[in-house]
Amino acid sequence: MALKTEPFVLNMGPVHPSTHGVFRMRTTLDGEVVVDIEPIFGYLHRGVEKLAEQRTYTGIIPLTDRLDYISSMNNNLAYCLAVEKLAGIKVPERAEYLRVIMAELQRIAAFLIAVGAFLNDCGAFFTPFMYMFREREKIVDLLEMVSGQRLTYNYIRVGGVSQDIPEEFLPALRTFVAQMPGFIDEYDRLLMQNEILLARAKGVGILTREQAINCAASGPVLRASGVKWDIRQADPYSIYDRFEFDIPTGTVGDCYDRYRVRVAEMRQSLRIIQQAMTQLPPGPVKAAVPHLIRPPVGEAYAHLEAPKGELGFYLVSDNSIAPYRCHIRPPSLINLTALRDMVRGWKVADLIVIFGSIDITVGEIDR
Amino acid sequence: MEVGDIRPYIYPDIELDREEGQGIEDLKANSQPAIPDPDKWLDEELSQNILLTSADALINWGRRSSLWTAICFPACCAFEFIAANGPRFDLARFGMEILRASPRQADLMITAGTLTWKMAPNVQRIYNQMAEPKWVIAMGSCGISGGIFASAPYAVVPGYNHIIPVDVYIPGCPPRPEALIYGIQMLQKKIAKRRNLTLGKD
Amino acid sequence: MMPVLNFGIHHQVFIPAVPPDWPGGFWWHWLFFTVVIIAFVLTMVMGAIYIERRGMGRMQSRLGPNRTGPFGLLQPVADAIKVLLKENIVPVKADKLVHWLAPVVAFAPALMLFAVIPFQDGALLADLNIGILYIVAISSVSTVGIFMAGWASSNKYSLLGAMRNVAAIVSYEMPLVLAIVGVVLIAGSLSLNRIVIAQDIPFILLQPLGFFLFFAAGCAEINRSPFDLMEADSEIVAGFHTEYSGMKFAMFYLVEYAEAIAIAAIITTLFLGGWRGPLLPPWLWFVTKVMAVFFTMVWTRTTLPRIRIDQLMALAWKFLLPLAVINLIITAIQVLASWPDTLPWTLVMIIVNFTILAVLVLLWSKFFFRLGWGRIEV
Amino acid sequence: MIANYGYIGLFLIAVILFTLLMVTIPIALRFLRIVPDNPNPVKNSIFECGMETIGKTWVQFNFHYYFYVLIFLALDVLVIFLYPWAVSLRQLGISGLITILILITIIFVGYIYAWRKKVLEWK
Amino acid sequence: MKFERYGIGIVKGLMVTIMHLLRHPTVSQYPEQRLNTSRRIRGNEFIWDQVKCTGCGTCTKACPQGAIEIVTSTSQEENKYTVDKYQIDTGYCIQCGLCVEACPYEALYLGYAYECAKYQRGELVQTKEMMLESPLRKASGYFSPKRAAKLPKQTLLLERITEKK
Amino acid sequence: MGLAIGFWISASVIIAAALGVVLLRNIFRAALSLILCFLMVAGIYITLSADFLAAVQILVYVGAISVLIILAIMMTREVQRGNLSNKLQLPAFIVALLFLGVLVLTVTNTPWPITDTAPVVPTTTTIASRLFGEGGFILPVEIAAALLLSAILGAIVLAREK
Amino acid sequence: MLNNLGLEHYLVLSAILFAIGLYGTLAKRNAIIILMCIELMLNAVNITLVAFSRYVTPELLTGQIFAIFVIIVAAAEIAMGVAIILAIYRGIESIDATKINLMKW
Ligand code: SF4
Ligand code: SF4
Ligand code: SF4
Repeated sequence: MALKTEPFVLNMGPVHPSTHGVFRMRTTLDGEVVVDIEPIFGYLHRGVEKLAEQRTYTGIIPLTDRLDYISSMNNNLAYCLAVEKLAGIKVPERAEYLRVIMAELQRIAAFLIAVGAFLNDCGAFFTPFMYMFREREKIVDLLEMVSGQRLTYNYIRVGGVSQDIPEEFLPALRTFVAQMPGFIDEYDRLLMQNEILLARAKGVGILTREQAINCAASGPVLRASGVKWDIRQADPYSIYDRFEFDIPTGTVGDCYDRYRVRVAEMRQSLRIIQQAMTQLPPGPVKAAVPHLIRPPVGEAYAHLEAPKGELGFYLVSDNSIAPYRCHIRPPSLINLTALRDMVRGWKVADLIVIFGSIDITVGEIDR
Repeated sequence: MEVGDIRPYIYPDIELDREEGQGIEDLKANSQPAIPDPDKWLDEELSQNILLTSADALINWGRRSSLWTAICFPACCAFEFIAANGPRFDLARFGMEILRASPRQADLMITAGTLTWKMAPNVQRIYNQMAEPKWVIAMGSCGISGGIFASAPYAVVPGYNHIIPVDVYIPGCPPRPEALIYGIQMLQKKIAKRRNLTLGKD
Repeated sequence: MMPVLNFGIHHQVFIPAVPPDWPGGFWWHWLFFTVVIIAFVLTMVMGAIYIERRGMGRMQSRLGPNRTGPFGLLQPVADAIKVLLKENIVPVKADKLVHWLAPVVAFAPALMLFAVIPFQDGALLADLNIGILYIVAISSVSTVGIFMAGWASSNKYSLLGAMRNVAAIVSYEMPLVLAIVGVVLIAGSLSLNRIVIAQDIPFILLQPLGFFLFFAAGCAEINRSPFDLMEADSEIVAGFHTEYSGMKFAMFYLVEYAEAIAIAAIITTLFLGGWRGPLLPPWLWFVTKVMAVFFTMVWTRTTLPRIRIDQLMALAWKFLLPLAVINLIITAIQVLASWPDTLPWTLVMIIVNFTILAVLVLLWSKFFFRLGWGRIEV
Repeated sequence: MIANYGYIGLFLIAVILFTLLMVTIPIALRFLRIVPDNPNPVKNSIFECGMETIGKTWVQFNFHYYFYVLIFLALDVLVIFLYPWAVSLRQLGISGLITILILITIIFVGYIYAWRKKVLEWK
Repeated sequence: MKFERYGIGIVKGLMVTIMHLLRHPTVSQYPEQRLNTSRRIRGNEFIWDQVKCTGCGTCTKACPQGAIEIVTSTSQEENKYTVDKYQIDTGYCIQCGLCVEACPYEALYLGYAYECAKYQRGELVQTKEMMLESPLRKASGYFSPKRAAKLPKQTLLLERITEKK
Repeated sequence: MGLAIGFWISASVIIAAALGVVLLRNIFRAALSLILCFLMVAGIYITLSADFLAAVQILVYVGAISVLIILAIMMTREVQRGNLSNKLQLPAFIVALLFLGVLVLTVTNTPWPITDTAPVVPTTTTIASRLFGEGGFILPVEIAAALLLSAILGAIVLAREK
Repeated sequence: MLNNLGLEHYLVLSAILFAIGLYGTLAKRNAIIILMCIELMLNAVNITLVAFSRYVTPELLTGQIFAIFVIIVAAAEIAMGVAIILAIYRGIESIDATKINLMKW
């Protein structure tokens, strides 16, 4: 309005309840309105890419676990794909199926957290988050059963997976796949049509199709803007060309669409798991890979559709036991570039919601 | 509202960034040796087996039954902390479900995640701003020693005990929620041994 | 009544609705009720905290506190002990005096509200014949306390929270007040005890729209979810009490719940028939109803997301306020037609009123105000 | 009637004393060393997500609130008339209703003007 | 006339939460009710077999952390190494299990326990003596199906909610 | 007796608070002092057995007017500059003092036509009938509303963006 | 003295309040403080009105009704006053009454 108010600078983060870790936004506010934000990174810079240069190819896998720590399996898979491409390793059939099952389970878990945290940012007092965490616990149980850890699985290895699944895994997975749609319906009932949520999320933080493509967004953020782009179908890796699934897309590109796309993708992931489970062949789960892998000199880039978008690993080998260079293309970081355009002119509360709807993991951004 | 170009409001802060950087460097230089674990007294206490007065017992009961957690969730361990708070393990049973975003109202800092040097001044500041009595649990190998990232010492603090005194160490990467609850119970035992009525003594 | 302290003026022929002297003379009455009210508020707050944490836990498929004492009943006690013995921090930059006074100013009105609420027939500290107006007036004072807290902390989050609080209270005061007028119209008195006595059928049936408005506006006034913007954890850290620790923080915590209990008690008194009810002793009815209303607040808090500040204001000004005025006029016409006399007519009117509620809400949300898009469309 | 206000006044004093007592208990306990008191410069500085505050803390606020308070003020004054009217509507009869309708209309002209001029919107 | 967005969504949500109030909670009360962890759990301590270990040092090399410290000396008469010092800093180890996978003689296991919190940083370092297997310190079945078969079956949240208490 | 105690307490607090308004250096505190003053004026009304008016006083002054004042303080950023006096400080003081002297002299020397009739309680219904009843103040009420309306419109026009 | 509460007491109180308000209005530089002082004076008037109502015409309550109108006027005044202050502030970035000089503005 005409009265000049002086914008003031407010720190959101690094220790803020809803910045998903240690992300910091130096926001300039005019009363309640966000005039500008300046994201400040590096509060979780742990030197992953540098560390990778000192470790063996196998030793890097635990590092990738901790990149985007809510979708460790996908990170493992992306890295292993890159190494396999680099070293030309063929993965056994059964291992491919197991990888797909694990990756999709992990995807559901990641989306559960993404949606739960988003709803939490909207102010639903932890309830959806708790419900979704309950379902995530079930997935974590399954993944723990095969790998022995609850968060950092270190399961997918170069040339396959580390161990075969125990015999009680498949029945449990079957139960899970049977139960899960009911729970997703329950989440839909809980908040999907809630008037307040609609008011908070619909039309908020619109990222148009052009904007999304221009800033190279990927994953649900891109698909919510109406672009039908999913690496699982656009550039099928592993054995994704054998499965049948849809790519849910949004229309407007607002927070609500991103939320809906994520929920819809959970159902698609269940479909994939269903198919992979029935087709699962017997056989070995790991190709014969030397203990210390020495890929030939060269470089390789492998990417896959992580829950947050396109996750890529770029490896350069100099025929030693450690990569010469390892670069990671984190989807969160790229998606985050759209943040400033999305939030300017909105309220502080919207800033939180929009930020939540992008769904970042700081571990991946700062690396 | 129409938002014009208002870059000028932000960018004079380059100075500020420089200051922050200097603070980080200073802290890094000053905190190379680890802070010793603050519970030497515990052994004495345990060995002498001093009976606590009932007032002490009451106070300690109150303090240990309602540990409110300050928010400090830098990295992956946070998810195990949330899982512990979640519907399966439910820290709320111990009256701990209240997360205070403001350190003024928190009693316990669970350092769930990797601490980088950039983050260290903030964490130290938050720890300093917590109202006493306050406790710290170092969760996960990152909290204890820098864990998997300890070999990148340019970025990662080798353990929270270089920055703030730590009461209980919980190993694991990440520790299971049960392990966390076990650690919290150890902390509760420790609190129960505390002597509060120190009138007369120092 | 024994006039120990003669207030110098002869009592007019106004017959108090109730015998104000049942515990004895003036001083005894005062002492008794002061103690009872303070004890009542403190225990109810403890109960409320317990109910909220347990209930919310169960609704989130958790358990909630169950270790401290039997069934975790002592959890609020433990919290109280801990908070009492916590260090007290006053920031250097803060306005120290105001920082100290703010909890007092915030807490006193919350307790004062209970002075006129009847726990039982005639069992109230002072049966003012402007009882409702007193409540409306006193409740507006607590804004000052919260604003003092936000301002004195010299913290931006606090200030944001305080401003939000002022905005919310200012916006929701009106629907609240106008919703009460409907009840006053039917009861024909401002005294709360009279209003309870007038409720042969609970006014929620005669004033469904009024109840709805009052509940929404009341929740907003005391910043319960979905209107809990001023301490929105995920946005502005801890809102206006970011800088408070120890006992002073506990006071704000208390105020939050004491006000929730107060609003629940007022709703009980105005719309749910207060202490009236069969079989059980009246005070027990009162407590039960208050807790039921409070539980509803917990329930909504568990379920609903938080509304945004401009939507909050828009909801108050463009939805609740016009409806409150319409409700007021309709009630006035009904009262002038002096309908609630015989039973069949009352039944008809109940149905008519519920129809009006449904039609108005639907019409209004269809044509004038829609809460359902990012920006409010009018 | 005045006796009732005597109760209220005394209750007010009691409540304020009680509150002050609650706030001062920790100070008393501080002397017993049960409540710790170790101030330091960092602790007594302002919390802003672990960073130092940038700029002034008492910031100037945007002005939208003013319009809300303005209309609130007008309606609050309306309430002065509404309550006595509501209490004695049965005695006043139709004429009272008409009076108040005119009153509401007058005040609501301002309200509708504000609505139409979009000052009730918060952009 | 569509009746969405007139409070229907809110009512649906409220019904979901109130139904949860009546549902059995999914909590396992940890100190009393313990969940059986996965048979392959990578616990926070190590089990080391003094007899089987040859002191080859493969584990040290496989460990991405360098958390294993092994000092051996050759004893002439038996023509093998004796392990003088074998210690793992569990505060530094990340429980990745690579050392266990690497050990060619199946002499190293991850522990089945996870309750390893300590008051002192120094206590987290596990020495040779502390790592021996005992009934209290079971080894987990990570990379050792034989041991895994003996361990109790994992409790799944998945099943608990269906069976109902 | 009770009335007198009430009066003296309220009166002394009122004067102290009013002095606070003019003397306190911090504007926000001055506003708080003003609020205290308003509250105590409500107390004075009660000693005059004007209970309805007391409630209205709190409702309007504390609930609305003081909020407006605080908002004005928040919006104009003059808090830092403090509560300064202008050059007219001394003349103003003399004028105020003279005025006070004259008033007090007049008040104490005038024979007021005091009646002994007990005040009307409850006041609300009486006020209602006086305001809206036969021969009441209906017209002034409407005019007051119109005044308020014009004030709102004027304020909106003044404060709105041009 | 304690028991003889009379009209004079109220009138003197109101006179003191009015004088304080007057002093503040004349001597203060901050326009908001001036507004606050005007409110003080209006309150003083109200006390007088109610006191007369109580002691002179207790059964008619005319004074109280006048007081209500004064309150309304006060509300209108403060609304306008703040609007004017904000308008001036917009122009000259200050609400110092000594600086407000409309001819130059
Ligand atoms: S200890 Fe492990 S899980 Fe925890 S923060 Fe560090 S790397 Fe992540
Ligand atoms: S588990 Fe991993 S980090 Fe730990 S000692 Fe073995 S190889 Fe090293
Ligand atoms: S690899 Fe196995 S055998 Fe070799 S030193 Fe390690 S534990 Fe011993």
